[in-house]
Amino acid sequence: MLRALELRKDFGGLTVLHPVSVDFRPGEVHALMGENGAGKSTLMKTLAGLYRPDGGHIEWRGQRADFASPHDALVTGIAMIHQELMPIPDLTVAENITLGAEPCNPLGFIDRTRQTERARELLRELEADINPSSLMRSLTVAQTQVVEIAKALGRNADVVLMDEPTAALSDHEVAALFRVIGRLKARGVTVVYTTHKMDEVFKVADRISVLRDGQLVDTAPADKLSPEKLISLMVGRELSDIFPTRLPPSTEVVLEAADLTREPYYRGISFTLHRGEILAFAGLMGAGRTEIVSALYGLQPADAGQIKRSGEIVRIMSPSDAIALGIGMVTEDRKGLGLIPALSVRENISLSALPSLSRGPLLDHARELSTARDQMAAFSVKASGPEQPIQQLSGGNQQKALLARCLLNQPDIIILDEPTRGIDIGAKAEIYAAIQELTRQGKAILLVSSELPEVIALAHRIIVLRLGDTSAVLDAATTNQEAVLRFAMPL
Amino acid sequence: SLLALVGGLSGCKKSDPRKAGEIFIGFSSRDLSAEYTAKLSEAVVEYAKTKPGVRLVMVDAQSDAQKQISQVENFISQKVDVIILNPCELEASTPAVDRAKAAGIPIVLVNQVTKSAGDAYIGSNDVDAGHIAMEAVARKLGGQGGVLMIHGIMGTSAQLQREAGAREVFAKYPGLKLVDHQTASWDRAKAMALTENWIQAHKGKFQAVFAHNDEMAMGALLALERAGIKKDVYVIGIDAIAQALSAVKEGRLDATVFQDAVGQGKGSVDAALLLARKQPCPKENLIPFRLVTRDNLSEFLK
Amino acid sequence: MLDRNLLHRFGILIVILLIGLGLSVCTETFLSLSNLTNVARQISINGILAVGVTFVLLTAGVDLSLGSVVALSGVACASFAHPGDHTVALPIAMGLLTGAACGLTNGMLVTRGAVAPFIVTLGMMTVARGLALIASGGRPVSNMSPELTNLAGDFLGLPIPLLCFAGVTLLAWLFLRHFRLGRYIYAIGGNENAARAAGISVANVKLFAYTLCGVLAGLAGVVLAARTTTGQPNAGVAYELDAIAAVVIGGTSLAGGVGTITGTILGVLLIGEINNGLDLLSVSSYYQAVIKGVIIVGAVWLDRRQSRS
Amino acid sequence: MLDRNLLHRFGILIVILLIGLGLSVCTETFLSLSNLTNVARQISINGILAVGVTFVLLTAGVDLSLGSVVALSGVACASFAHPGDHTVALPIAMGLLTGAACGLTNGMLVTRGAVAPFIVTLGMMTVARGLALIASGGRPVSNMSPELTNLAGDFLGLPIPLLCFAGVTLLAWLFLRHFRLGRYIYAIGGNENAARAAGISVANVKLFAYTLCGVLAGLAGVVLAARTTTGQPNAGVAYELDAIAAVVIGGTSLAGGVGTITGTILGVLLIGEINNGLDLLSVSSYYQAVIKGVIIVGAVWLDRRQSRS
Ligand SMILES: Nc1ncnc2c1ncn2[C@@H]1O[C@H](COP(=O)(O)OP(=O)(O)OP(=O)(O)O)[C@@H](O)[C@H]1O
Ligand SMILES: Nc1ncnc2c1ncn2[C@@H]1O[C@H](COP(=O)(O)OP(=O)(O)OP(=O)(O)O)[C@@H](O)[C@H]1O
Ligand SMILES: [Mg+2]
Ligand SMILES: [Mg+2]
Repeated sequence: MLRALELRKDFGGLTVLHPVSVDFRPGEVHALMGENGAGKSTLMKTLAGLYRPDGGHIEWRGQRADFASPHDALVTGIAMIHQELMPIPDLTVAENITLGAEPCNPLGFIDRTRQTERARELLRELEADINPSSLMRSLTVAQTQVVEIAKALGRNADVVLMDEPTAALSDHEVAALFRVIGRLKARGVTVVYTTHKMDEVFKVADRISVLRDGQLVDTAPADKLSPEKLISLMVGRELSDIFPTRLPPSTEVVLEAADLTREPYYRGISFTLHRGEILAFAGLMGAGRTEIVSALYGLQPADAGQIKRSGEIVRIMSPSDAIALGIGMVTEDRKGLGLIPALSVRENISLSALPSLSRGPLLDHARELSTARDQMAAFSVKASGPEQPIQQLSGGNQQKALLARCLLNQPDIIILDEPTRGIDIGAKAEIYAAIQELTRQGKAILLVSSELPEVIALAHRIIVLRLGDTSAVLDAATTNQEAVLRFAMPL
Repeated sequence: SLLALVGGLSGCKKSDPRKAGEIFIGFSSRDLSAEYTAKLSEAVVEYAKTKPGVRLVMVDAQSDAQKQISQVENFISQKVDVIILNPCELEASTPAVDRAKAAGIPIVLVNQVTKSAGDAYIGSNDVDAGHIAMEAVARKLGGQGGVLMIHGIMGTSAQLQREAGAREVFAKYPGLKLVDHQTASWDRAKAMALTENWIQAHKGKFQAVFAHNDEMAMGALLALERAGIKKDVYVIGIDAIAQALSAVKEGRLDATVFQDAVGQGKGSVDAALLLARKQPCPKENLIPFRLVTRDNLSEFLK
Repeated sequence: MLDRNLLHRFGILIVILLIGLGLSVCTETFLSLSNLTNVARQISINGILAVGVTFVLLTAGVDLSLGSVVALSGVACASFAHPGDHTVALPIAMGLLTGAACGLTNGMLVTRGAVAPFIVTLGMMTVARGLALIASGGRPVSNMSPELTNLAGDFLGLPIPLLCFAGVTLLAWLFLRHFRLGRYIYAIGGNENAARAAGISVANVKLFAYTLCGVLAGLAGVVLAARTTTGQPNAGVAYELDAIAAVVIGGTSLAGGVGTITGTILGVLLIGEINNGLDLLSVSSYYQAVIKGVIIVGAVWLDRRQSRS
Repeated sequence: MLDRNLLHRFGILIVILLIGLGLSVCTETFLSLSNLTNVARQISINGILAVGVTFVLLTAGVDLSLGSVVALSGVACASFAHPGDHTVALPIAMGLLTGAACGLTNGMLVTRGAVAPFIVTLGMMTVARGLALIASGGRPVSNMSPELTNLAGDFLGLPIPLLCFAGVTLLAWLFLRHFRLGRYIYAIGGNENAARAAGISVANVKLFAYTLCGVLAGLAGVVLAARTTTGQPNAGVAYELDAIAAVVIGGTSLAGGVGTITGTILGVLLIGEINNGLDLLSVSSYYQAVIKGVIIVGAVWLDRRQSRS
C-alpha cells in the first residue's frame, strides 16, 4: 500500500532519519515504536508530505509518489493525526473537523447543516461528548485531541498516520478510538500508530517497527514480541522495574484546600497534602482535574474556597504568587503554557529560576549554562546541545525540558499535570525515580495523570473526580483500576 | 471617561440657534500644522471676531483634498452664508468650489486658486514666489553659478508652482545651473540631512540654495553653517516665518520671500462679508509677494 | 463565536449610538438627511479600504501600502479618462488592474519570497508612491471626462461611492462567511500550520487576500479620482492607518484569525462619525486630534471590557 | 539561536557592504571621513528610536506613536531652553520625561486596559501630535540657548548625537543580553502565557518596555530639537515607520520573541546608507522612492533566503 524506501531526513546537517525502509500493508495496524527523538514523528511527517525527504522516496500502490505538500498526500489518501495539537482556536469544532473538506452546495456556499452533521457523526463515532458548534478555544487539551482525531478520520483516507493520538486521552476515549480503528481495519484502511503507552501497542498493533536514533531496528509481527523484548529493542537495554516503591509520607500538612469552587468546572474540593506525599487526581476527560490544579498554581484562581500553605491562609492570584509560596507546576498544555518556542533549551529550562541564577539584576551566564547542562543530563533531554531552539526537539524531549524547568526552582509543592505525556518508557522510569527522590527529600506532589497504572503505582492517595465533584478518596495501596474507574464514570 | 465625554457633549447647549441677521462663515483651512497656514488662519479667526454679527467656524483639512471636499459638503448641510476656502490643491479641491456654487453659497478662495474660479480670490501667485526668489539668487550670483533647489512635498500645488517660477528664471539665465534638486517634504530635519549630503557630493559646485519654504531653508542654513561654508552660499526661502526673519536680521539667512498671511486673512473675511451681504466685491485681490533682505527687514518685523 | 462577536459589535455600536445622540443634541445638522448623506459619502473610501485590509489582517498579515496604491491607481485611472479618450470602462479597469498588480506583488513577495508583510508593504508604500509621481510627472492628472467624475455623484438619490462601499461590503461578508476560501482565511490566520496540515494551500489563499486588498485599493483610487476630479500622485497619505484602525476597532485581531466584516463596518462608522462630529462642533483641529485619539482608544477599551465580562 | 542570528546579521551585512562598495566606486565622496560622519549624524535619531522600539517589538507589541512623541518631546524641551532660562539639564529632563509619560501611558493602556498596542499607540500618535500643536500654538518653538543646540555638535571630534546613539545601543545590548529583565522580554514575546505560567510578571515587563521606548523617543526629540534648533510640533512624521523598518530588517520578528540589537543597528545602517547614497548619486526624488523600497525588500529577501539555506 504505502512504502518508505531508503527515506532520509536531515535538519541542518543533523541526520534524523537514516535511510529507513518500511512497508505498510492494507488493513494492518502498524505501530512505530521508539524512544523520544527516535524519529517517529519525522518519518510520519515525511509520509504525510509535511517534510520533503532528503534521500529515498515514497511508494504508493507500487508507484513512486512525490508529495510537495500535505495537500498532495491528502489527495492521494494519506491523512495524519499530529502529535502536536493544532487547533484553530477561533473556529468552531465543526469547522476544525471539516477543515479543507467542507461540504459545499452547488453554488459554492458552505453547507453548514451538513458540516455540523458530519462533525457530530465523527464525534459520535469516537464517543466524545463535544458540541460541534462550540469554539475550539473553549476545549480542554483532551477534547482538542479528540477533535484532531476526528479531523483525520473525516478525510476517509486509505492510510491514517496516528502520532501519539492518545497522549492526552484517558481510558474511556482510548477504548472508543480502538473500536474505530477496528472498523477501519475491517475496511482495509492502513493505520500507522505511535504511542508511548505500552499496553496499547499490544492491544491494537498487528506489526511493530522499532526505531532507534533514526534507524530502523526491527519490524516484527506483534505476537512475536513481548513487552520486555520490545522495550529492550527500543531502549537498547533491559528495563527491570519501572515503578519505584512508595515511601511513607510525614504527617506535616504543607497545603490545605477547603471548598474550592469554580462553576461549572468543580465545586467543594477539599484536601490536605502532606510532606513527602503524592496525592493524585483521577477522573475522565473534562472531570475538572486540570482546572483544580490550575487554581492552586494561580493560573485560573477559584471563585470560592480557601487555600492554606503550612497552616497560613494564602491568596494565589498568579503563578508568581504560587512560585513565591514554593509551588511549582508542569502544565498539561505544553505548547500553550509551557514552551517558549524560539528560545533555546537552556533558556527554557532556566526561565523560572533566573532570580537564583543571577547576581543582582545581571544574569550569571556560566552558571546558567552549567545548570542547564546538568538538568538536561538529569532528565536525559535529547538535543544537539543546550543552545538548540526548543521547538526543534521531539515532543517527549520538550516535555522533559519543562519538567526540568519546574524542578530547577526546587519547589516544596510540585504540581504535575500529565507529566509523562509523550515520554518514552525508559525516560518514564527515570522520572518516576526522580519523583520518588523528591518525596524522600520531603517535597509534596500533586499528580494528575490519565494513565491509571501510573497513578495507582505512584500515589499514596487518589482523589477521584466526577464532573467536578469529589466522588471518592482512595488509598492507592489497596485500590485497583476498576475501583477508580467506577468512581470516575458518570452515574 | 467616554460616558463623561458624551455627557459633556449633550450638556452643551444646542449650538446657538441662528440669530436673525447673523452672518455664518465656514472656513476650511489647508493645514493648521503648517506654520504659514496657521498664521493665515489665525488672522482669519481673529479678524472675524472683531466684526459684530459674524460667526465663523474653522475646520482643518490636514492637506487632504478629499477631506476638504467633505468639509465643504458639511458646510453646505449646515447652511452657512458664505465659505472661505484655503484650498489644499489647485485641481483636487476644485469639486469643493463647484459644490458650493451649485448650492448657491458664495465662496472665497484664499492663498491658492482652484480650477473653477471662486466668487473672490485673495492671495498671491505661488509662481511669483519662485520667480522672485530665483531672481534674487540670479542677481546675487550675477547670472552665473550653481544652484541647489529643495522641493516641498512633490506634486503639491505650492511645490509645483514654486518650481515653475524658479524654472522661468533658469530659462532666462543660461549661466545659472541647477546642480541638483530633491524633495525634503517641507521638513527642516530632512532638508538638513539633504544639504549635508549635497555638501559631500557637490562641494564647491554650488553658490546658492533655494528652498521652497523657510523651514527647509533653515535646515539648509544649519547644515551649511555646521560645515563652515555658509559664507560662500546664498540661501533663500519663502514665507518669511518668524525664525527666518530673525535669521535674516542676524545676517545668517540671506533672504526670504514675504507672503502677507495677515493681509490675506483679513482680505478674505472682508470679501466674504461683502458677498454674504450681496454687495459688490472685487473678483481678485492680489497681495504680491515681496523679497525680504536685511535692507528692508524693518518693514516686516512687527 | 457568534455570541462573542455580537457582544463586540454591541460595545462599539453603543459607543457609536451614544456619540450620535450627543451630536444630535449639540448640533442642529448632525441628524439632517444631507449631513448623513455627507457622512456616507465621506466614509466610502475608508470603508472600501477597510474591507480590503480586513482580509489581509485576518491572515495575520498587514498592508501599509494602501494609501500609495490609492494614489497610483488614481493616477492610472485619470490618465485614461480624458474626455473623449475612451469609454468609462477603460479608466476604471486601469485603476483596478493597477491596484491588483500592486496587491499581487505584495502577495508574491510575502508568500514566495517569505519576507515579512510589514517590510513588503512598507516597500510597496514607497515604490507605489514613486511610481505615481513618475507616471504623472509629479503633476496631478486632470482634465477627466465628466462620465468618470460623475461616478462621485448620486444614483437614485444615493451617492455612488456609498453604493460601491455597500456592494463591496456585502460581497465580502458573503465571501468570508459562506465560502470555503473565506473560512480558509480565518484558518490560516488562526493557525497557519494547522491550515497547511489540513491540505490548504496557504500561499494561494494569502496571495488571494493581498490581491483582493489591492483591487479594493484600486477601486478606492478610482472613487477618489472621481471625487477630486484628478489623479493626485500625493493623495491618500496615511489612509492605511485609518483603514487598519477601523478594522481593529471593529474587533479584528492583528494576530489574525478573528474578526468580521460587520465589525469593520462599525469601525468605519465610528471614525467617520467622529470626523464629521468634531468638524460640526467646530472643535479646533489641535484639540480634534487629542479628542479623536482618546475616543478611539476609549471605545476599544470599553468594547473589550464589555466583551470580557 | 546564536548561529541563526549570526547568519541573519551576515545577510544584511553583506548587502550593506555591497552597497557601500558600489557607492564608493560610483562616488568619490562616499567613503570620505566627512561623509561618514554625516551618515553617522543622520542615522542617530532613527537609531535611537529603533533601539527603543526593538524592546516593544520583542514583546510582540508595536509603537506607532514614536514620531509624534518625538515632536512633543522636542517642543517640551525647546520650551524650557530659551537662553538664560535654565540650565541645560532642565530642558533635557523635560524632553525625556515627556517621552516617558507618553510611553508609560501606552504601557498602562496595553497592560491594564488590555487594548491592542496598535490601537493604543495609534491613539497616542494622534494625541501627542495634538498636544504638541496645542503646547506650541502650532508654531515652532525657537530661540533655543546655544548650550542646548550645541548638543548637536561634536565632542572630541565625534558628533554628540552619534555618541548618544552609541551609548543607548551599548546599554540596550547589555540589557537584553545580560539582564534578567532582558530575558523576560524575549520570553514574553515568545509565548506570553507560558511566560506568565513561569512566574514572570508580564504586565510590569511590558510596562517597562513601553516606557523605555518612550524615554528614547524623548531623547530623540531632544536631539532633533538641538539639531534643528527648534521644537517643531510637526516634526517626526512617519519616523516610527523608518524605525520599525530598521528593526524588522535587522531580523526582529513582529510576532515577538526573536531579534537582537545588533540586527537593529544593521537595519539602521542600511537605511541610512541608502538615504545618503541616493542623495550622493543625485537620483531624482521620484526614483529615490522606488529604489529605496526595492532595496529594502530585496535586502530582507536575500537575508531570509540565506538564513534558511
Ligand atoms: N525542525 C527540526 N530541526 C532540527 N531538528 C529537529 C527538527 N525536528 C525534529 N528534530 C530532531 O529530530 C529528532 C527526531 O524527532 P521526532 O520528533 O521525529 O522524534 P519522535 O520519535 O517523534 O520523538 P517523541 O517520542 O518524543 O515524539 C529529534 O532529535 C529532534 O530534535
Ligand atoms: N458544564 C460545563 N460547561 C462547559 N464546560 C464544561 C462543563 N463541564 C465540564 N466542562 C469542560 O471540562 C473542562 C474542565 O476540565 P479540565 O480541563 O480540568 O479536565 P481534566 O479533568 O483535566 O481533563 P482533561 O485535561 O483530560 O481534558 C472545562 O475546561 C470544560 O471545557
Ligand atoms: Mg513524536
Ligand atoms: Mg487535564
